[in-house]
Amino acid sequence: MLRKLAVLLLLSSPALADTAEGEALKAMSWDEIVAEARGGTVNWFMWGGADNINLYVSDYVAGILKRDYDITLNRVPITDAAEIVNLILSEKEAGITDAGTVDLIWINGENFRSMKQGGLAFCGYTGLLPNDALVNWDNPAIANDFGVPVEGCEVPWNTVQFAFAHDSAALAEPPRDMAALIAWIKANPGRFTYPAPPDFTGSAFVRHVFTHAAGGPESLLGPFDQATFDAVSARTWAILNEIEPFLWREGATYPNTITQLNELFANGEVAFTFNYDPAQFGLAVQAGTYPETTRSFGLTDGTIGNTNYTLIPFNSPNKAAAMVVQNLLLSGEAQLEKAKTEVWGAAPAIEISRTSPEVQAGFAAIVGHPSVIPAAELAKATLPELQADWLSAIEKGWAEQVGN
Amino acid sequence: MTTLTLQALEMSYPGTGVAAVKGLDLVVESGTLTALLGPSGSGKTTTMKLIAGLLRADRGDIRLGERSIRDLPPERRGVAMVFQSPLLFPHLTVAGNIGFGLRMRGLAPDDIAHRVQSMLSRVRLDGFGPRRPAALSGGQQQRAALARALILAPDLLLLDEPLSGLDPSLRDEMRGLIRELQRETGITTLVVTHDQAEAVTLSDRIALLLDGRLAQHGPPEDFYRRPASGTVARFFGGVNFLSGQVRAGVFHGPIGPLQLSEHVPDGDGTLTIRPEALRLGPGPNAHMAKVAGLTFLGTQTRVDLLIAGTALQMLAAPDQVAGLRAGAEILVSLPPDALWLLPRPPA
Amino acid sequence: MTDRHRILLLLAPALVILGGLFITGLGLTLLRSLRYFPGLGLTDPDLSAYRAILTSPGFLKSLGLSLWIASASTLIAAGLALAAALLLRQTFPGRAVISFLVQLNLTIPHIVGAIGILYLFSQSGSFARLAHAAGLIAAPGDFPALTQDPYAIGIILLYVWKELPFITLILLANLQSISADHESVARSLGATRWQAFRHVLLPMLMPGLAAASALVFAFAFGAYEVPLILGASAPKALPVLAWQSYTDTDLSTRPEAMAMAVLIALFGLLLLFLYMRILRSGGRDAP
Amino acid sequence: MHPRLRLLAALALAGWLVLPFLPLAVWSVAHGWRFPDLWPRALSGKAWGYALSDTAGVLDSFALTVFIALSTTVLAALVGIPAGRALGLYRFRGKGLVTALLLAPAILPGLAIVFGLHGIFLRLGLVGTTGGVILAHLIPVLPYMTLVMAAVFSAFDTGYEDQARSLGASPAQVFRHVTLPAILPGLLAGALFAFLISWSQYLLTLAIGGGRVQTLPLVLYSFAASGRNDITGAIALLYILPGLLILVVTSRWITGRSAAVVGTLRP
Repeated sequence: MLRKLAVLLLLSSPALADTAEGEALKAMSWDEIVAEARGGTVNWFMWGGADNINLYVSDYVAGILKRDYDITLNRVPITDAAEIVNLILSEKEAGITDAGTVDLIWINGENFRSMKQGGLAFCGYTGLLPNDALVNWDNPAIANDFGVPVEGCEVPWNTVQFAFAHDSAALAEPPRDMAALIAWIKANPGRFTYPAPPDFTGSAFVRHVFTHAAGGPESLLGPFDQATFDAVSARTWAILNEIEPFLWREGATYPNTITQLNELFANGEVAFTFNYDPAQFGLAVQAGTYPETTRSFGLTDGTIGNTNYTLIPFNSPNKAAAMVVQNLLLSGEAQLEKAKTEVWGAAPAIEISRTSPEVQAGFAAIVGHPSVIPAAELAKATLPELQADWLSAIEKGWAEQVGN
Repeated sequence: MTTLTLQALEMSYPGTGVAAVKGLDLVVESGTLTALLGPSGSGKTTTMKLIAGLLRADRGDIRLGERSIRDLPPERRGVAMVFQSPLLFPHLTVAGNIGFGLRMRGLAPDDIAHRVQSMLSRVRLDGFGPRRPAALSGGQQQRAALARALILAPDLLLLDEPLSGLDPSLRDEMRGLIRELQRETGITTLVVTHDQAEAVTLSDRIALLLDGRLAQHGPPEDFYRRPASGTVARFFGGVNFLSGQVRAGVFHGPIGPLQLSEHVPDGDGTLTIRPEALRLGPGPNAHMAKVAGLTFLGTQTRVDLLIAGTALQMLAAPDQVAGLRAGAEILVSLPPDALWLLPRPPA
Repeated sequence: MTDRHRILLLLAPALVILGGLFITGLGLTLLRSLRYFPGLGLTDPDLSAYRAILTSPGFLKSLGLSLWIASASTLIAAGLALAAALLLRQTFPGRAVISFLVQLNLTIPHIVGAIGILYLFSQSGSFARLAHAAGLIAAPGDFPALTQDPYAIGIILLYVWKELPFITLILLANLQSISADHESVARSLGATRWQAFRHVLLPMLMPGLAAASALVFAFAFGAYEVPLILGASAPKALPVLAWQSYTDTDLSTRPEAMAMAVLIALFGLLLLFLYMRILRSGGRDAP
Repeated sequence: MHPRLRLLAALALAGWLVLPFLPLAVWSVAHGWRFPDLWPRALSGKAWGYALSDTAGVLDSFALTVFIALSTTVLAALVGIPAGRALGLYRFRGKGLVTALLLAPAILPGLAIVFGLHGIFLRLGLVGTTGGVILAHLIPVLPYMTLVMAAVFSAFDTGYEDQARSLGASPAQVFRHVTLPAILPGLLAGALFAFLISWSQYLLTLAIGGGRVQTLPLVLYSFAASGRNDITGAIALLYILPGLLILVVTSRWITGRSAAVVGTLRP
């Protein structure tokens, strides 16, 4: 009875363009793949908290897909990619190998590691995308996602680098390196805090302290090393516990999410916020959330940069169409569009020098938002992202030693 | 023992602008069982709630004995009320219900239990104490409600239509119980009813309320024999009214002269006679009447008469009028002591 | 067709849907909480997931927090609802407006109310700003932490806001069926206004109040989105903790999530049992 | 109660009920509203423009949420009317157990069953489908519909149906012309609550919809969680609109007796 009912309900849902068979696709030419993709629907699960980004995807990207490829792009807003990783995991566990819910995810870091390790990603196809030629796979920051080799399992979308923001009207000259920041925190009680890991951004802040405690990133590169971790983490927890009494609410509690920290910053409760994507500062000023006088900065001892990607799950029933979406996202025109300040201000994941002269001219003509530190400026001091195993250890250690 | 006095009592419901009680004066003698009788809308329930303190009077005074209770809260008036439906508290046992008022006064539980026990037997509910009200019959519930009020030995007991919710067979029993308990305790009791038969059989005195005013107050017989007005007479089933003049102790009306038994001053007036007071055959004030119709009512037969063109009604025992047919001419007498000249309204 | 067949036929669709989905869902949760998970190669049921959560301070703190949220919300909401129902029973100008607002509240999803409460009571919210304007505080941090706070004040405020009207409506419906004369009788039997309320009206309202409170308690104990928005980072309300364990990318925490769900279900069944008892004992005056 | 005290209490109650809507309404038109400003720096229609735009997907979510709630209500009525009839008109062995089973999903938190339900629906291929979400919503909705209909039928005299049959009406005609009009007020009250319960589901939709069935509460939370208070305010107001409309049209069904009939409605 139940099964019958289920079948009935299924029949009423729109027919799926079945291109679930990934291996068959890999044997095709790009033109054949595009032909397969026509009429398909792509369910793209992505963080949905910024109206500008949503509109870029739903207006610009979806518009081209519909017009040129007859592909329907269904943007599915989510708050936490981990839940989607879990969903795909559940699907795999339930034996759903060709009728998954998800066709594309905006992802990186630990979630990518989980997808790759769990065999949940569709891999080995990226070379088929014509615009793959624009990607500099020789750049280790692109070829590795938090130290995990990408290996054709995802396609870069944006490059970002961690930056801090302050209100120049309230604080003219912010501290410029980690030591100065720690000193500033102690001198200005209650004016600083960071989101509790495992919040994505809060965790990134702790990694900056961790790198600072290690005296630089050199000893932390490569696979996880327990002895190094024990030594460095002890110093890290000492620093974090030392500043705890000088934090917001005297460190008795931490914000849950970066959103809460942003809220504290917007209302002048703390002096700094930070983000992995400095373009967010400009978007927040445009939305009226942050004051116009918001400015952003990096640290002279460097901030962590990384890349975020789009990924096709192994059980996506619309892989061909999802590949077409990925190819479009990589195009010089699409990367230029989202780099525009009023659209998003996101830094490109492709080599601009490999794009057409018009696109190059377009990139050259972009005037940055005054609140967003130019990527080139930040790039002067870059720290590599640690491998995902370090991340897990740091987050676990923080919960036990600092956030208890 | 306590006399209840209502003085120029007035009350109108907010927003209606119409007075429900219009300057009511009434003295209920101590120790009597008085029926407050009236048709629906006459203001009797309002009057009772005013006495109980559930409504506030606009004007006038309410006194129990010498003390004015007009402005006292209900619980300090010494007035207990039994409502039309038993309204036993469903969350309490029968004993809990009966002991409720004593508990509110803070009596010791032992004392309450003792008094409740004796009260239960007085209303013939022995053994029903631990039960829930829902397990009782309608009559038993009404008795429990009566016991709940009586146990407080109030200065004044108010009963709102105590018989109307009961089956005819239970009414006699309840009526008897009320009379008996009232006589035993001597509590001044006011029974509100719309049923004149109930008022007559139950009470020592009747206060008839019409349109928010006291129409007549006295022993039940008076309402039959000496109604204060045509309306009172009609309320008690009076049907025969004759208009005319009184001259030297004789009433001159449409059916001819009628000798009166009492001296009445000369002047215009309306005469009434109960239908059951008319007699067949010769006697004082005898007149020829034509039988217009006969209706068998069971224990009585109604005879519609025409005397000199004027319709009169007579009630007679069925065998008395057994041979009578419509159209027959008979002799009917109107005994002088049954004739009552309605009081003339003050000019 | 006999009555028995007719009854069976009438009930069949509801029993198939609720039985099929609800019981099977509950059963599956139970199996997995016992670590019976053939998909992951777990075929020997054991109680280790229960041992793990019952010995973990995080779980016990969350359980305690959820119990605290449910108890405090229910008590405060029930008390205020009783007052509101007694108020709305009277006639006064503007009563219709308030009755409308009470009903309106019933239609508002919890998540909307939770966001409204957040904007009102957060440290940079409306009240904090009023306090600043009144010169009571200098900075948001001076305002007491009423949302995302360890005592779950924000969550309780939301439930008081949302469930007060719910209980009020149930009480008003009950009041309609309770004759006002019961109070009059009590007054005429010598009960003061307070005694009439305490010994007559309140006991008669009690079954309805208890039934509504049980529903509110169950909801406040098991709701997810309200503590998600208004709760502190630690400890988390039990449903939030369970959902996070369930959606953890580490599948090995799933049996623990399932075990939490089973404990929540057991608690719900206990409340259901109490609720049915209240309904039965309340007789005709119960809702 | 003293009239002035009563007025004060009434004002406090009304204020408390209205209060949470005020910041939502102001935020929806605010551009830049930071501590300690009591009023936004500037007013803007941007949030509303976004929420009401064709491509933002908010309106699609709105329509989807209405569709799911209406479908759930209709299904619940189709299943709940017969079940309510059985419970309201007959006494039978095991009635207590059946009632408990029908009542359980209303009392047990959604979280208690959502994991197991997720597992079942995954296997049935229902996760991520609108049909799956509707089926899942039936679980919390059906108890209310059934219990309301049981209360309605317990006050219904089947003599009317017998009378109609004896006057030559077919069973279908009897239902259409006799039974339905008699149960209609209760049915509408039940339908109203069924709609609202489905309308406000969050966790079940999140789990069974797999994120792909984006109902309004999910969109709302996604903006609330990213700190866009202006858009959150606009969507929140959109979200309460249908309830408000339904209430204005049907308030007489929620009040008084029908609330007593519903009795076990969801907090």
